[in-house]
Amino acid sequence: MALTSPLDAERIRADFPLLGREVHGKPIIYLDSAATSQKPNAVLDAMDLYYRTINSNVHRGVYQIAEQATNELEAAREKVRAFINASSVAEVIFTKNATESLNLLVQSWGRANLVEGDVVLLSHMEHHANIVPWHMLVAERGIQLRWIPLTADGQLDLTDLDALVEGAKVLSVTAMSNVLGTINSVRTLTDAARAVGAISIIDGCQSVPHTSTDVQALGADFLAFSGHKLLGPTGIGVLWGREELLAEMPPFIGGGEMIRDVRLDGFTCNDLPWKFEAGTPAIAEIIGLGAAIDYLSAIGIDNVRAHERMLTEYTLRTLSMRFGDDIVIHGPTEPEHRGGVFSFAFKDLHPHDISQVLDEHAVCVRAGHHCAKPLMKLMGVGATARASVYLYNTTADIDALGDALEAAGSFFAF
Amino acid sequence: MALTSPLDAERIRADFPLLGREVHGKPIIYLDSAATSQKPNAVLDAMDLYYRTINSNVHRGVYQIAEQATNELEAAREKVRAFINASSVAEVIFTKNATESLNLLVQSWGRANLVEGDVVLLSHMEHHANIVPWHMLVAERGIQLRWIPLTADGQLDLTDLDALVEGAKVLSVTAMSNVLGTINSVRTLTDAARAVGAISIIDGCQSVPHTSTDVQALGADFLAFSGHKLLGPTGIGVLWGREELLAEMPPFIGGGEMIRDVRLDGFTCNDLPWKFEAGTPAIAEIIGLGAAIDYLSAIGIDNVRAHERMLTEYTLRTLSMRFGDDIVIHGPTEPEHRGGVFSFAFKDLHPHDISQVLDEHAVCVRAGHHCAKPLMKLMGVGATARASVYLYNTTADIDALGDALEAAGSFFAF
Amino acid sequence: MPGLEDLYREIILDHYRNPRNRGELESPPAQRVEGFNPLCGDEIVVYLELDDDERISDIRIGGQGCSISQSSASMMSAAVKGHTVAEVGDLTRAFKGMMSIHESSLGGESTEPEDLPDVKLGDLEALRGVVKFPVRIKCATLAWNTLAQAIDEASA
Amino acid sequence: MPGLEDLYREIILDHYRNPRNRGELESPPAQRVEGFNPLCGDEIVVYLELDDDERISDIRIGGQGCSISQSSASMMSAAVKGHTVAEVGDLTRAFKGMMSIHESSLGGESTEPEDLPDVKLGDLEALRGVVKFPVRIKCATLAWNTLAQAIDEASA
Ligand SMILES: Cc1ncc(COP(=O)(O)O)c(C=O)c1O
Ligand SMILES: Cc1ncc(COP(=O)(O)O)c(C=O)c1O
Repeated sequence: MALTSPLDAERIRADFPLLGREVHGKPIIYLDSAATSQKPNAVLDAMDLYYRTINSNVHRGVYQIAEQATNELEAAREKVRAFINASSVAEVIFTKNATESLNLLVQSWGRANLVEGDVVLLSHMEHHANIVPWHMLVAERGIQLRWIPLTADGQLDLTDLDALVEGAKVLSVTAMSNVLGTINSVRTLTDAARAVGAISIIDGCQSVPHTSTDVQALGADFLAFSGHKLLGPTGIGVLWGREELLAEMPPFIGGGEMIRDVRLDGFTCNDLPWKFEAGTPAIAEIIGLGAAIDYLSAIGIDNVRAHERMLTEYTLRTLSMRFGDDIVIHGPTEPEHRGGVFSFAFKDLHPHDISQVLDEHAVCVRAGHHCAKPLMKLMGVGATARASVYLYNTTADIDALGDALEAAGSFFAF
Repeated sequence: MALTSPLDAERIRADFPLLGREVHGKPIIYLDSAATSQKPNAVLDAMDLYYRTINSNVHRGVYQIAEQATNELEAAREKVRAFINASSVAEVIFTKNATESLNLLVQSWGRANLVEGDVVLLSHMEHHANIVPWHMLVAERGIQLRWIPLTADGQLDLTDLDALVEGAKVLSVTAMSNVLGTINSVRTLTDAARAVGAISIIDGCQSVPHTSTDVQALGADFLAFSGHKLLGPTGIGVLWGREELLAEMPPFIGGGEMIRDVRLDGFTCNDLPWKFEAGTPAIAEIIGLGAAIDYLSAIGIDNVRAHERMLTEYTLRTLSMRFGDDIVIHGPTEPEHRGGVFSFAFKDLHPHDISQVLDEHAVCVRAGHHCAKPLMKLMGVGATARASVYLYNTTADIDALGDALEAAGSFFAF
Repeated sequence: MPGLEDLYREIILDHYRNPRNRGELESPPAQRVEGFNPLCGDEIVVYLELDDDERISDIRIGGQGCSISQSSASMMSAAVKGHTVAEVGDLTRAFKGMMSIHESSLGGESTEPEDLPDVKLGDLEALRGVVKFPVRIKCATLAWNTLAQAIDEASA
Repeated sequence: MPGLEDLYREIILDHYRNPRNRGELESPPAQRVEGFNPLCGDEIVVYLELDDDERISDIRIGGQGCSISQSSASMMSAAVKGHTVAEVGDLTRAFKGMMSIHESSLGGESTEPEDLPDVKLGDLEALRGVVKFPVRIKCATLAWNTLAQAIDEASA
């Protein structure tokens, strides 16, 4: 069966300067986009242009470059709004990364609304960013955590969803696993949450960069994601929330920009979204994220998904064909249910050792617990090796991964 | 009297691309470095190089570029350590800006150590970033704020310092006012705090970029500053703290990177400094900050101070000579006691209107409350116009400011 | 490129120098509302009296700020005094419509030109130049937002 | 450029395949301490018995991890068994000295070459190549840090 993609990945690759470099004398094969994506020239140029021509602090300057900087920052907010179909820019809050977005929710909404004994429903496949902030609230408030279990092939086991969600005040789950690649049925989850009056929070770190997101169709109350996995720069994240909820929430970080008035005896908050954006914003990074969204939108996020679906099918097929029982790829077997993230076990090699040999072949994969230690424990492993793809990867990259794995197998052949 | 500077500002200007541009057909005169500084090519190039050659997520990758990225990030931490003479890199925590650094302290140290009625001593010249987080703790905990008053010429009035600090648990003050330019005698303050067993926090936003900082000589427990005012990028700040105190503090933001272990029923924290750095760090921004520090160190921070001292003397003298009673420059009259930040009132013109006319002459100054509304109230104004200088400014810039002010005077002459 | 003359029309400077309806009203009975421009520190205080027909029987303006915010408040006070709440609503929409071009991109409600009430803006027309200086739009609209709040509270 | 052979010496792979002193000791009386490499998930469990002369009378290693962390733990167990706490301290410093080049830049304590105790590292020498792969240094030192903690706790 021929696999087709709507994208011309070769042309796309030319936009990503890092993909043209060599490591250990070989062309780099970057298969770690689930950790962070590469950046197209358009993003780097947008930030560079900002710094070289209009760098200045925003929202307060009357002079021309400060006004331009403010406009570009707010234009980027509008781009994010459109990208996720939020109903207003007031709902788009810039943070430093998805981790801060989730902590903001726990500390602002959580502290204001949760009391001892209240139940928060998470899943066994969550990233530490969606676990540890809740643990902190457990310690502080005595809330309770419940965990949605997984099926053998790494999907959420929703058999007892009704019982699990019963009495919960919050549901907080990832839209796509950064370890298993599993794409979760978000709408089923948010519907169940709403039915019992719980709010729902979606960790969109792995989904927003790779599939189309419509927050109004998602049925969720909040969505968190990071810029650096979305072709954007480091140092920038997003929290989307429904305006009614954001408006009620107390501030998280206090300081300049987020106030309306400050007196010796108190302060009043600024309007949304600025109420949650204290201090000098990550101006260049916000502009860079806007450029990343422009780039992705021009290509079409559905085309990105189609391309990665093709790569997923190719990867699952090729690796099993080449290595048979020597390789175990965790997670769902159907490309339809998963994104382009492949955690695998290979022979009896430790993921670190695999990754070390792969590096000699300029193949970059991640080895470790992927910030999902509870999931590792459930899987009965300490770590996995993980390859992950994005719009700039090709079937040739997967072939190179296969070749490098073969070499690793020989190197450690006892 | 001839004014001399150890710097060749013309040569330095060539390193700053934005300073070569024109606005409204005239060469830009950037006098707003107290809001944010311009960035030298060295900083922009370092970030660009990172993205183009080693962009990858840090601390977890076994492959070469991830290892290089990690090394560069940790090397930048060492540069910051050396720049402020901290005793260990464990004491250097990266945040998104100084505002986050201060909030981290209030929410982590403050919540863990302060109870109802405890006194926190601030000053009347604080930035909102060092006021609002405390107000939030007042609301939550019922702590009490005390305020060090100011003298008529905008210095801290320390006459009653002993009484003010008596019984305080925390002293938190700025090393240099972002409105008045006042350089505070930090050591006097920290000594007084230590004498009563209070911790001291220094807001170094305006001092660290302009004068040499030795945290071991400062006598303080914590220091906060931002990268973007220090020739560095947006999206990066620093919190320095004494290791013993940081080690005792609970985490602020929870997630990846800051953990040692995560289980379904709890987590343990990573070592310092990572315990306070949850989520993917601002990798490019940290590397950019490192490059900024290299640049400043090569020039010599004492030379920067000397240059700005010269400019301060020139500014105070020239503007008074040209405008006599038509101009009032707030703050200390002695260049020795102030940095290169000049808030002024000009005739009866409103700061916005001044700034608007100045912009026509490509002169960029700030107009507003400068995130110091309590100070504005004390000064009996709603806003001031503020010009501020850095190593790349020259006496010619101050002359251009004078010319533009003259034009503003004529334009609004009634 | 817009010049300073587009912004600072003579009539604006006149209202700035000689503000109309400057002062206070005793409150209560008058409604007193403070408005802030959080980014620059401009403050407007509106004192408002509505009579039984929901007509603005008296209005006074306090506060401080730049020529644009103060002259806008002054012109507004002159334009609304003696008018009904409904008429003032139309005037506000018309004024905001004139200003809306950039405000929409900053998250304010934007008003489509077609929906604009057919109202004569008179002196207020002089503020049209402000739209070319987007940072100053908030200066011009501050008084209007504060007035809207005062009317809301007085009618509540 | 360092090659894979510098890292994966034959003797390392041998200890990885055939780990020495693998297992558990009943605790108490043995001291049991877990060590984590927070960044990659490697885990080492050290079971330790000290006799009355502060000598390591028995040691067992549990946990899981990569070839470097496991072989390092295995070699360590062989090298320290039967030795006094003082001798093990010297050995630890010598081993960390060998590894220190990059650890110092990551915030670990660095040991100046001059201060290093004059101790034969034996098989452990095979791990010298790890310093050329800085990310892996933490793998090699995990067992040693865990042992140090176990000794601390056992002597406390
Ligand atoms: C004295 C002072 N403190 C705190 C801040 C806040 O810094 P940032 O906005 O970078 O967080 C600033 C600058 O705006 C400042 O000048
Ligand atoms: C599913 C998921 N959630 C949260 C995060 C945290 O993102 P960040 O480190 O950018 O805050 C990540 C990525 O590391 C992720 O994959």
